[in-house]
Amino acid sequence: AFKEKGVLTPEEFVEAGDTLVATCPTWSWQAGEIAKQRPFLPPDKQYLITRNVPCLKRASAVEDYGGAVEKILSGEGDGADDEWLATENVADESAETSRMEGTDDIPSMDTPAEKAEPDNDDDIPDMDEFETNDNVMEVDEASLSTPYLVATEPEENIIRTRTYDISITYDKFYQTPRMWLCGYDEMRQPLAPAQALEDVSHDHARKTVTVETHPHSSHTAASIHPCQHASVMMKLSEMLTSGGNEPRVDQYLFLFLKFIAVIIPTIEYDY
Amino acid sequence: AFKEKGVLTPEEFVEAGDTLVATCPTWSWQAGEIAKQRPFLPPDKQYLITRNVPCLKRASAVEDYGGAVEKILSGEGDGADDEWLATENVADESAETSRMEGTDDIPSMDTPAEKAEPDNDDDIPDMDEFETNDNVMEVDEASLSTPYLVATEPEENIIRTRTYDISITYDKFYQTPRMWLCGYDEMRQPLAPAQALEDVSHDHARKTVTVETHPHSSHTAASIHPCQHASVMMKLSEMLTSGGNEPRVDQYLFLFLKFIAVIIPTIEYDY
Amino acid sequence: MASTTSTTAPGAEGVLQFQPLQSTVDSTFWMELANNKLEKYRLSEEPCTLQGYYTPARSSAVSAPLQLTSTSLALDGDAPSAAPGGPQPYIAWGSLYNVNTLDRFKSFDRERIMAKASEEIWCDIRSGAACANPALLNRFVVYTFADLKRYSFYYWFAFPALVPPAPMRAAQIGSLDAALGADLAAAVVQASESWRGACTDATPAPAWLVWLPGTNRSSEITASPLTDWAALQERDGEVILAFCDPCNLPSNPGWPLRNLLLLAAAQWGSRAVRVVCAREKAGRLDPTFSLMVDAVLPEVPAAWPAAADHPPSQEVEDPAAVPAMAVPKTLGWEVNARGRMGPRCVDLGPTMDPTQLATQAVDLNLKLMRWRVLPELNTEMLAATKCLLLGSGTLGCAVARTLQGWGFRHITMVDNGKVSYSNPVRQSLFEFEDCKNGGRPKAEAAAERLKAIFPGVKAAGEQLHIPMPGHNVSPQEEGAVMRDVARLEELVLEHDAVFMLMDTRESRWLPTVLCAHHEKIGINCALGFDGYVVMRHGHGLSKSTDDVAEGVGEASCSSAPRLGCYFCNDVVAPIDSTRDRTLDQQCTVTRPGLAPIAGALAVELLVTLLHHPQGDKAAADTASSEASPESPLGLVPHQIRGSIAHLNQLLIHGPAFKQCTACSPQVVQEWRTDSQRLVMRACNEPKYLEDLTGLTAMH
Amino acid sequence: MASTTSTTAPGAEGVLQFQPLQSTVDSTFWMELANNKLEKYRLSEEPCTLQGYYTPARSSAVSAPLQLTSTSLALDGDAPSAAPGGPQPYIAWGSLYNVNTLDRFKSFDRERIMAKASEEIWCDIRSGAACANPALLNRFVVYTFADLKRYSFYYWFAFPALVPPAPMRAAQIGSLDAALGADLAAAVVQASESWRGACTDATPAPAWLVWLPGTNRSSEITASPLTDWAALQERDGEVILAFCDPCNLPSNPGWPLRNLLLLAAAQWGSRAVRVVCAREKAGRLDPTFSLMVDAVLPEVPAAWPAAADHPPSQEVEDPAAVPAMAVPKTLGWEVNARGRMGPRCVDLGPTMDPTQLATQAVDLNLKLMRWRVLPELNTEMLAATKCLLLGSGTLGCAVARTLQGWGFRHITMVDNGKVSYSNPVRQSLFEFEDCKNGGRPKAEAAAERLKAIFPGVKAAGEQLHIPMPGHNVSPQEEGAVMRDVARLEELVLEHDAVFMLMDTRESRWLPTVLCAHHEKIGINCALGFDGYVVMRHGHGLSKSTDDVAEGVGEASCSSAPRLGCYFCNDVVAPIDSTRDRTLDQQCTVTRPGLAPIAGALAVELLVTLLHHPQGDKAAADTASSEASPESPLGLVPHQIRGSIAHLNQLLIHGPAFKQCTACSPQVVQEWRTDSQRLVMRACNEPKYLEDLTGLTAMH
Ligand SMILES: [Zn+2]
Ligand SMILES: [Zn+2]
Repeated sequence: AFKEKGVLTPEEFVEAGDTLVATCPTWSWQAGEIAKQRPFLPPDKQYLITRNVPCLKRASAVEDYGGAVEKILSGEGDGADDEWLATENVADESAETSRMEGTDDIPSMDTPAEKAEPDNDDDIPDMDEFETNDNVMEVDEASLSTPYLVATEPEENIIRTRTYDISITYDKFYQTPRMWLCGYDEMRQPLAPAQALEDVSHDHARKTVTVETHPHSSHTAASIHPCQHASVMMKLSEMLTSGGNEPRVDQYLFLFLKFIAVIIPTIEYDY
Repeated sequence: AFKEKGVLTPEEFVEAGDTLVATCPTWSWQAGEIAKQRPFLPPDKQYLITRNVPCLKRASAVEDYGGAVEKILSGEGDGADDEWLATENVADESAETSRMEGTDDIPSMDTPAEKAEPDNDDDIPDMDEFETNDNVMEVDEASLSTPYLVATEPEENIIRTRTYDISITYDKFYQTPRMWLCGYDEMRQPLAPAQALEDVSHDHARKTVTVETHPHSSHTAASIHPCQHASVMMKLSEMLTSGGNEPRVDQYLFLFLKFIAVIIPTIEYDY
Repeated sequence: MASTTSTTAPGAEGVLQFQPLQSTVDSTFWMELANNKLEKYRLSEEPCTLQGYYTPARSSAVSAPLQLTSTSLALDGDAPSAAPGGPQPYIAWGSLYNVNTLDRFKSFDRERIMAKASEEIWCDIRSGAACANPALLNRFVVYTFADLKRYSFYYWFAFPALVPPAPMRAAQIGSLDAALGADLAAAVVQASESWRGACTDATPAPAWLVWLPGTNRSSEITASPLTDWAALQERDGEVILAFCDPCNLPSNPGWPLRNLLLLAAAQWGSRAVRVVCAREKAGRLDPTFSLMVDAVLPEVPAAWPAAADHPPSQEVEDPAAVPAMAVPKTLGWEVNARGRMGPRCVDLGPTMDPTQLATQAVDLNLKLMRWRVLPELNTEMLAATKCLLLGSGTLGCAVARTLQGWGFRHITMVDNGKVSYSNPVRQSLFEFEDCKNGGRPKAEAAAERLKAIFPGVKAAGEQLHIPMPGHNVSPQEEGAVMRDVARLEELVLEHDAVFMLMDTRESRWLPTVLCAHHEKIGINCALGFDGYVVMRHGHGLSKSTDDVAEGVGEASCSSAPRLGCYFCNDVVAPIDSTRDRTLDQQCTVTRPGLAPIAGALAVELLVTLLHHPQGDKAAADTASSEASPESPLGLVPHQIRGSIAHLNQLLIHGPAFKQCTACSPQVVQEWRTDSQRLVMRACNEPKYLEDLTGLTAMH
Repeated sequence: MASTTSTTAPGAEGVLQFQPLQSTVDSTFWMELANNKLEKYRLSEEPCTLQGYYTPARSSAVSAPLQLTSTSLALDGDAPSAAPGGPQPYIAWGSLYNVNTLDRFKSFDRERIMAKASEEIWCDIRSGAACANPALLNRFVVYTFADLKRYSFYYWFAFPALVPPAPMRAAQIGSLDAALGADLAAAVVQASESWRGACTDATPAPAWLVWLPGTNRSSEITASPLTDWAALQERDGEVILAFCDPCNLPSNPGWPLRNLLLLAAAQWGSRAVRVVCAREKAGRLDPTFSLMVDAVLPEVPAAWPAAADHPPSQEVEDPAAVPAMAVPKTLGWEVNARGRMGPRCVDLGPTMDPTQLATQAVDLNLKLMRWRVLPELNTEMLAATKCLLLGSGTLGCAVARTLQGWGFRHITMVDNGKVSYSNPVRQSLFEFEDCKNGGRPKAEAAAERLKAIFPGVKAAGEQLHIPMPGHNVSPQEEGAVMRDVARLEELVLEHDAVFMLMDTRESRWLPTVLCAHHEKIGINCALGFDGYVVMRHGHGLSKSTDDVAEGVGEASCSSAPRLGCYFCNDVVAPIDSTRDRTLDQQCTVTRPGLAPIAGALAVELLVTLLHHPQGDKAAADTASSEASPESPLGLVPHQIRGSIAHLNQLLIHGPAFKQCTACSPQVVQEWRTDSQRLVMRACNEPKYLEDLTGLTAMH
């Protein structure tokens, strides 16, 4: 039903996942918590994960991707395949202005994140008092000294290099894949789920991000709500078809990740 | 404030109660449960009670009293004092037809009452099994034999002679007396509060009867809701005045009981 | 009431018959007993002293009972609880035997306690103690079992009367004023009142003497205690016995006179005595209501009864308890509520059990609505109407709560989801606790909350996935899906009204088909961001007639055209939710005030419809029907569309659409022919429903 | 991203600098640790074995961390949890020391566990075990404290690196293909991939050898285990050391190479070795991203280190734990989140603590409304607006619930009553339990329920009697009544909007006066049997200007006339409820759907008003304003009157009435002059308010 409705059966999900894993070995199948296994999927192929995916800058810095997708979703677009590719170029051009737009929203999103830091909580001891004067590492000339996390980006961006563990589950209700984001800051401290919203395209994608309990574990994570996935995938399938390519179920996840890449433009996972 | 608004202060309530008790000794002051005493009333004069008041037939048999009162309440009446007395005559004339009307309602009111009888409850042993063949009393010619509860009414009415314990409390919110009915059937078994509604004038009075916890004890009883009392008492006071009699606070309860007698026409308490 | 002015005795020298006392137990007494049992007696079965209260008869209609109230168990002091102002009630002293189990109650040795009481009375008569304190003659016993789980109380009273050697007889019985003349009667009453008023004891003595001057009638009539008997015999005049008579009858005295006359016969050796049975009107002794009895007494020899005559040991199990003294035969067990020999039971559950209290209060509240405003309101019908709520989210919660307010008693909640943290602030049946650990299943949590709100509701919750057209079903899943279909059909059949309160359009399709097939009332409710639609589906397609074959659309032969369903406006089959964003956008956002409004309107629409003479075949009311709606509750429109932003409500109506993909005869016919084929093809074949109904041809 | 094609070493023979490993701990690990702590470890502080996972660097942007997940603690078997399909991650073995208190964590003897780990590594190097299983070189340690009340976890990792006798140096560093040429580099990568694929162990070895054929370059390049070192030395060609390099930097190898090079120096006696730092792109070893390092190693004598050089006992507290063998100095404690030496702390409260979860979820839900539909929505403003609800019955409950739905965070409930058995089916904040034992105070029970629904709300409940005009106050009561007045005024002052939701008309008078005086938003809601009125009061009378003196009625100079209050339509003062039966009938009956509708509309009216640019001075919208309401949320009418029976809603407006007994300048002025006199006279003198406002003159 990929072609007609943009949806997948569980079997098709497994097929597409196998193709993804074979092609991009950074993705792997996970069993997840035994108690949360879904019977309609093989026990060792419950969901897909790729870890430690870098995200060098916030989505607000590369806005606005959303317009083009919005057009497609709303059926206003002409459906040409290159419109999809165009969004990546559009983004860079508009980066300057959107950065300004985007920042309006960021403070409110940061609020829960700040709370997550222990320093703000009176009850939790200040981490200062734990720090030692033991400079063992610093006298070792063979250790790369701090800040040792050097990226290839200009100085001001280094501090914001986050990493994500990205997983894809199967949503039985919507019959589509569903993407989950679990982030870490540059010092590998976990991000509050709402902070992940900073890495989601402002205008379009936040509309569909929710924070929910991951279906295969007990913790909460930001998730792209799948309610629009089927219609978008159907559009993509139509575009492929009109471009002369027959959409194949096993390639569903590649197209899906291509679509998600518009929503989370700065997270550089493989597909 | 009796004249102007039909209400009483707590002090006036005590004064009126003392007059009632002195005039009709079947009424007496009660202290009630210590924990529930109201501070604005003397500890030994919390509420008034008269017990074992007979009620020979159901109100449905003497309907419809309500019309006249309704007229007065709604201000349609001409306010003449004799209109009040007239209701008692009206009642007898319309007794035949209203009995038929009234019975429509009685089954639904009986439902909770029937439930109250242990025979309907599987879990409670049938009282049959307790009955003995010990005929001691029946061989005693000096004992009036059963059914020994002989009333002066014709045969068919005997079985329905109920008795009531009637109490009058002071309602601080409405600043009026409030009447409570606690009934027993002819075998002195307590009535369910809702059964008391059968002894309340159908058309008018049920509108104001509620079942609530008696303010000076822990059990529930039927009560005439006081929300209309003040306005009715004010009307009565006006009628007295227009008849040349100055209404006196200490006679408040007599007028009040006169008014209540319209609502519960078949309960023959003293006043 | 008719007053008795005079009555002749039932034949000269007829046997004097006494009206037995009746017990009346206030619920406050049982409450106090329950408290004492829990906090004081615990497992003890030791007898307790009781004080019972009684008065003279005050009404010709009813006798005065022996009453127990909460103060009857108060052991600290013998003053009754009556406050200043009125006359004090008379006290009878009793013994309470409370047993621990129903079995012990059943096998209770009641004759033993009767024997004990009668021995005490007989001793008091013989010793003269009863003369000094006549209240001792009125001893009573009661044994009880308190079932504190059910607030049920079992009990049996006895008012012991000692049987004299031969019956007492009455030479004359009549009203006091008839017997003495009005003046003398008034004077007797006056003297008795004065004596009672002068009584310095905490409680007045229940029997006394009245001395009538003999030759010199000008002397004052006086009243005095029983102990004056001998002294008064010396004076010129007549000594009359008087007692507080709880009996209301014109030709009989009450029970307390029995032991009193035995005292007169046994102690004073009287063979004839005149007795005033003192009764009241309006709280004062009344000469017309009170009786005068000329009693003829048997001889009571000093040695009576012989121990051999009435050996108490016959009736006493425990030989150690055999009294030292011979005691007359005794009787006095009270009859039960049916007038037979047996104990009584009072069930205070309805006034004490919170669940029953709640049921009564809620019922009464609804009846008040009928009585005060809306005589046509049929609360019983609402209570009996079974409602199925498909969807337990914002709308499901709002609808269920309003149903409870109307007194619906059968509510089944269906949902497939779990309570999430964002739910409780908008879904009024859930709380924070329900969200923890992944969330409770919504339907189950909602049903449980309905019961927590009102224990009298029959609420059930069911986790069920509703198959949806356009949502593919693989061959492996087919079995499970068809089980869901079967369960949904069962649920629809078991209920009278089906509320469609889901958040997707296509999940309403199957319930719509089922309502049309089973002729159930379908109420549909859908929300946008600030607008809502509440509608009722047209009535179902009867199985008995050939509605289906003929097709029932706009051209139906019924008086009004059959009304449309939720899908009747569509020209495409329900496939996926993205096609209709206005009211069914998935993971939609709505203004928080919307669901309570739409949910309440949906229920009000059902209630109004149920009261319409045509029921679900009622024609659609419009705003112009306002003047005289057929339902006593108001308009029954087909659809209500409203907006919070514009604050308006429009009443819209539309007939059933012949090519409707849900309620049309073709679809219902196909369901009746092969429901599995219908569902499977609808799920898996995008164009199937449109082909089936002929919609395709119209494109 | 920009790829590094070639980089020269940082000066010939520069000190080789290794990028330290970073720990990354999945929240599933902490959950598992918390579970184990509760169910297995309890108070034990015995170390546990961990398996950490790492991969080659896969991105030039970030290094690959050592990752712990829920399976890291699984002791049953050493297979990592990765499922079939992808390459297995590499495993590093660690020791977990979980302590019981924060104090023990602070004073933890971390050097002891470091010494233990380094001794094991050194033994494994010296014994050759590390050659056979190079994973042993990557041992790590971590000590933790789990604060399970707060879901906070304190931890400090160390990745022990043994310090060689002299620094290792790099002769050359560059990308593999730059160093070997593209073809050879590709062949090296190919050989390594094959060798890894052929590995039959559960997990691949993290270090291996690559043999490059010497003279006969046509021989195949092969990869083989470290144990082949000696054998390969015999062959013609070059033996290159390779390892899985988690470092992403173009000029540095990662930490695991340190101990591996020490092994080469100490065991093989190597003084120079070429190393492939194997890294991946898209999941496969990549010749461009991988590095080639020409390392120069110090000499490691067989006797090194001398026990005297680095006596481990210096760092080990317990003499019994002193290793038998001399061990090199070790380092490797990880820096904290600030880049300093110190432990880390992770607070999972926000993702684990249900209260924080709920707050996040609810906030996000509201923001979704803003993002998706209504960009103008100011959720922060709503959260900061404090609402006072006078009356906690059907309307109070409905209003409070809808306020919660909109994200209001400050809600104060006021009522004077207790929950009765008939309440919960209509009053949506109460349950059956609240009715027992005479009923809980309504305000308190309602506030508690609001918190049970959403713990983030600041809800309070207050039992308060609101003095009412026409309800007599005796001199003795005056003190208590004025205390109530003072408390009510305090409450009004503390809040921004006041909802009047009582069931009597006259109880709304004092709050109306207070709202006018303090310029608070007043929202009024009243029910009939099937009709409702929802209205906002006109804005208050400013204290700073002379509004009051001038009188602000219809003829106000403001752009729109000030709107009326609930009493503005009356020509009599509120005295008792029997005068207005339509909407204020006491002990009234209403259709159950009414309160949810009116309550929801009242809140929606407030929310819309709060978003209006003029706030509570907004002119009254009418149905004709529909086209372009000034508030982004829609119309802000003055009054909404609706009927369930007629299913209509009318928008009505009326200006403030100059002689209004509640909101007129005369009344507010009198309040400001002497509030006690105003209240007392209003309560006790029937005509007072009418005289004060001049109403009397109009009669
Ligand atoms: Zn239809
Ligand atoms: Zn006003």
